[in-house]
Amino acid sequence: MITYILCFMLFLVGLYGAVTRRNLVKIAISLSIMEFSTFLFFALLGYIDGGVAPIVNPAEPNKIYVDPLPQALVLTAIVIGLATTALMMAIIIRLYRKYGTFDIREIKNLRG
Amino acid sequence: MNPLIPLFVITPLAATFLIMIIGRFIKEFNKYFTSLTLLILVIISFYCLFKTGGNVSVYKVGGWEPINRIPIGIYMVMDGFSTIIVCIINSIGFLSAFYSISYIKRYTAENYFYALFCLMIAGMNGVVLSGDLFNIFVFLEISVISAYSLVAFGVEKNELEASFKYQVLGSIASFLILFGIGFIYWKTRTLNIADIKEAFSSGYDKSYYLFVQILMLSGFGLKAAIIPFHAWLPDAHSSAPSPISAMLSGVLIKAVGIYVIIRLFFNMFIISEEMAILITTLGTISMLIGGILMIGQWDVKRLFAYSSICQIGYVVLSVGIGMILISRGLKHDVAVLSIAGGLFHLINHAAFKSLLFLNAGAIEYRTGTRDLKEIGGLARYMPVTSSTSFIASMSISGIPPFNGFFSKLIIIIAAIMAKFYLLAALTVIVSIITLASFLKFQRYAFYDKQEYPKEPKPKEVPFPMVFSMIVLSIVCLLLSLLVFPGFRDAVLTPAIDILMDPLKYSSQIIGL
Amino acid sequence: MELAISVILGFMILGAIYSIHAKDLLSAVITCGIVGYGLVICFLLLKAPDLAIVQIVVETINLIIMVAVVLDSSREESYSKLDKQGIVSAITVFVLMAVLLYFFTVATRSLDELGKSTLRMAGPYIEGAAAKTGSANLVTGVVFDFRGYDTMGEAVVLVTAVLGVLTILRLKGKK
Amino acid sequence: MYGIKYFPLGGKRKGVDIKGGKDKMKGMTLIVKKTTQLIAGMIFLYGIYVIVHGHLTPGGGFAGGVIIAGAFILVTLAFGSDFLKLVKEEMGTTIVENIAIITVILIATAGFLFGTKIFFNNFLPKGIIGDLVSAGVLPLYNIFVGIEVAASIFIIFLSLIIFKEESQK
Repeated sequence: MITYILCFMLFLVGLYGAVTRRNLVKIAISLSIMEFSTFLFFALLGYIDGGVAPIVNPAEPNKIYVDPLPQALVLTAIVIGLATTALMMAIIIRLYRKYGTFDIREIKNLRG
Repeated sequence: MNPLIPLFVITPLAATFLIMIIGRFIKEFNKYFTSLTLLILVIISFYCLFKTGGNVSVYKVGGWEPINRIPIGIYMVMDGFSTIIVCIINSIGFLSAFYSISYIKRYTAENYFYALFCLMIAGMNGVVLSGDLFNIFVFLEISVISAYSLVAFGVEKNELEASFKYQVLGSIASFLILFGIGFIYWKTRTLNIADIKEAFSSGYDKSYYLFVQILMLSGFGLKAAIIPFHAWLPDAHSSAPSPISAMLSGVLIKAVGIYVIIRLFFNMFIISEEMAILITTLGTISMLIGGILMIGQWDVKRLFAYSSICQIGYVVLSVGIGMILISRGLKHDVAVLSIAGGLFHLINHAAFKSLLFLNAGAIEYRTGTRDLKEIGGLARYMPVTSSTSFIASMSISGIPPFNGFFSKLIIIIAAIMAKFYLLAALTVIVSIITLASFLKFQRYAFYDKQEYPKEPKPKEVPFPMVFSMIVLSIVCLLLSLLVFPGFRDAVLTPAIDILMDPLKYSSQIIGL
Repeated sequence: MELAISVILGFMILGAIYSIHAKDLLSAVITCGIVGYGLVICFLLLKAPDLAIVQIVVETINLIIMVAVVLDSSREESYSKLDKQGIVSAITVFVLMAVLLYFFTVATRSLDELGKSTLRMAGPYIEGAAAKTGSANLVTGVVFDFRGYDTMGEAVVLVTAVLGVLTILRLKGKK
Repeated sequence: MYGIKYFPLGGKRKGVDIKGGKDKMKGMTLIVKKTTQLIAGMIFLYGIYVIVHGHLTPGGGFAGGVIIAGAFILVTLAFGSDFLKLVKEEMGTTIVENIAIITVILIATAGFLFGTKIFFNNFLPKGIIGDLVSAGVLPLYNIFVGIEVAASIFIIFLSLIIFKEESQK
């Protein structure tokens, strides 16, 4: 159970960073960290004691395999994470060229 | 197996990539093709509404039959509730795309605009028609990622900043949702919504349920901009190009926010009183604070954006009242009435809020500003915009012959019958605040000054924009008909049935 | 097993905290990359080689993109002392984190321990799935056959992001 | 002493800035170019191997696609290219990407049109488990998703470079 709690702590560290940091790149990093913890959480869910990687060898049947479903989900989620990070980086570089800074306190054109 | 269901996702996706390939070589292809595709989707969706609206139809992607009554593939589900939302998505999408034909001419890279627009429609259709939690997440990402890019379509300072804010809060919401899905998988070891309902019914662990429900509520609440999570909405909705604002405000926050919340809480979780009270409170706060923040706005689109928060509060509030009554197990007919009011208001809000944003776009198209202090006297120059926006303003403030009146009336009656007198009073007060704000908008935009202060004088907008606005204002009038029993039975009743009977959804899907 | 993952996770948390607080943005980005590579080891320990391969290459690309953005800039985080608002928000966040952590521990008491999971939806994915899909790699079987619709969605997400990047990196928005 | 001059440590060499600027697109030093020539082909082949064996060994369309994109990125970084070529390359890659993804959708709908009239049906014969040509349509999905992913990531990279070049003018 300690691994799950540590995993959730990693998630909270990311959340803390995303809420308190005032730098665009730091916010992106915090979001990546939240992403990592979510992937790990899914991988932990699929693990089975004594299981082997889910690749069938017809020569040796009747093995215990770990759950392939969470792995498939994480595979999907990793690529989605790459997509969001790329988009966010594009916006960050664009904002940097407009304002000349990564500091979110100086990028406050809009109210509220 | 209704073979029409996957078409809602495949058609816009195929259209996207055809636009990206053919649109490079043939100019003008993109705009007409997008409108044509969406028109076809509108026809199919209304066909589904009137032909198969009442019953639940399931499409098993890949043809994987359940084993031991446990679904193993991804199921697409079309029932009364999702059919309504699909109709809204595609109709508003078609009108916005048609409106864009002239509006988006000012921008570069029209191909990307129409491609992203189709992707957004595909994503929302996918979310609404899905019966699988992780599938909902994937399609939600498609729609919100295209929304992030479309908000930043003008690539000026405001657009980029709004898009960044939206993206950060949206990503946090996505991870909360993903974590919640993992949590549900941990307990139930399945992802199909109907099957999760089955697995949940054995063994009730209160702390676990509360934690999962709060994770899901905050995730989808961020997407729906319910009040503590609303920070991104005014910026994003006011910075985006107007057709996109209409899509975001009229459809997106409903399809990926409110729809999923209602679906999960009614058809997947067991409704508990704590969550019902929490949801009602959030709805009330959204309604109140949205209304109060709306008063001081002078930017037309920001005013509409805050009013979106306020109106979404109405929907959440009335659904929450229904949930409280269900969880206490009393007054079943009042609960039905309350949820009916919420759904009715959801439909109405899609119509009049999209119309208002299209009007704001028309004003901006001709005058180049959104500030109410700088414009005035437009009624003489832009008669269509003026009259349609009058209809929309009266609808949203709840003046009798228009649709907004009936839905608000139903919500108030339901609140009184459920003995929530304070909520009923607040609803009336916020309605008056709305009326005041929209009268302000009408006066300063169209009637205040005799003459428009600047040269050149604006004239009426081009035909595609006029067409969309007129159609939407007619829809605003026609939707009032939904209070009459004949229309209500055809449209609203199947949706309410599927929500009210907790076992109907899951038993129909697994049993089929 | 549980111990090994916990130790790696502990280091990942430390790396994450350092990465959030580092003054130089380049070192922050690289530390974030190291945390990502730590995830790869966890995946290998959890018997998920597919994920390990994808994560290692995706993390590399991620790092390239992030470094490309950071290298061009001043790289310094303009650091100012905590103002009143900062202290208040930090305290709120810490309280919120503690509450969430407490509820997490309470909520997970009745759930399966690590390695004791049962199968419900995934049962048919393992028993005889190779015969059903014809794929020896069960993860590929799940990804492209049982949940192929998800995978199409995922490919579309990537295309959406590409369109978004192309849209955002236009120099001129309006004619 | 002699070799250090050409060693790509990054940062500033004598008067030349590797990190960015117009100079970057002229490519890196000779050693880097030669090494890249040797390695890029191997990386490319490895990516193809991972894609083609996706249904037998760990890996698949996504991993292989990203590896192939990595090979392209390496070549672009090492050899550089002038601005106009980059823009052309980006256009071409976009078309490749779109054709690849539309093929994926076509394969998915192919089961819809014939086969058993079901969306996403694995309508080809399954073959023997463990053979290279087996598992019905899965290798086809792997290949086209691989092309699509490689093209997507390469486009993201190219558009970042192009933006940097453009905005410096």
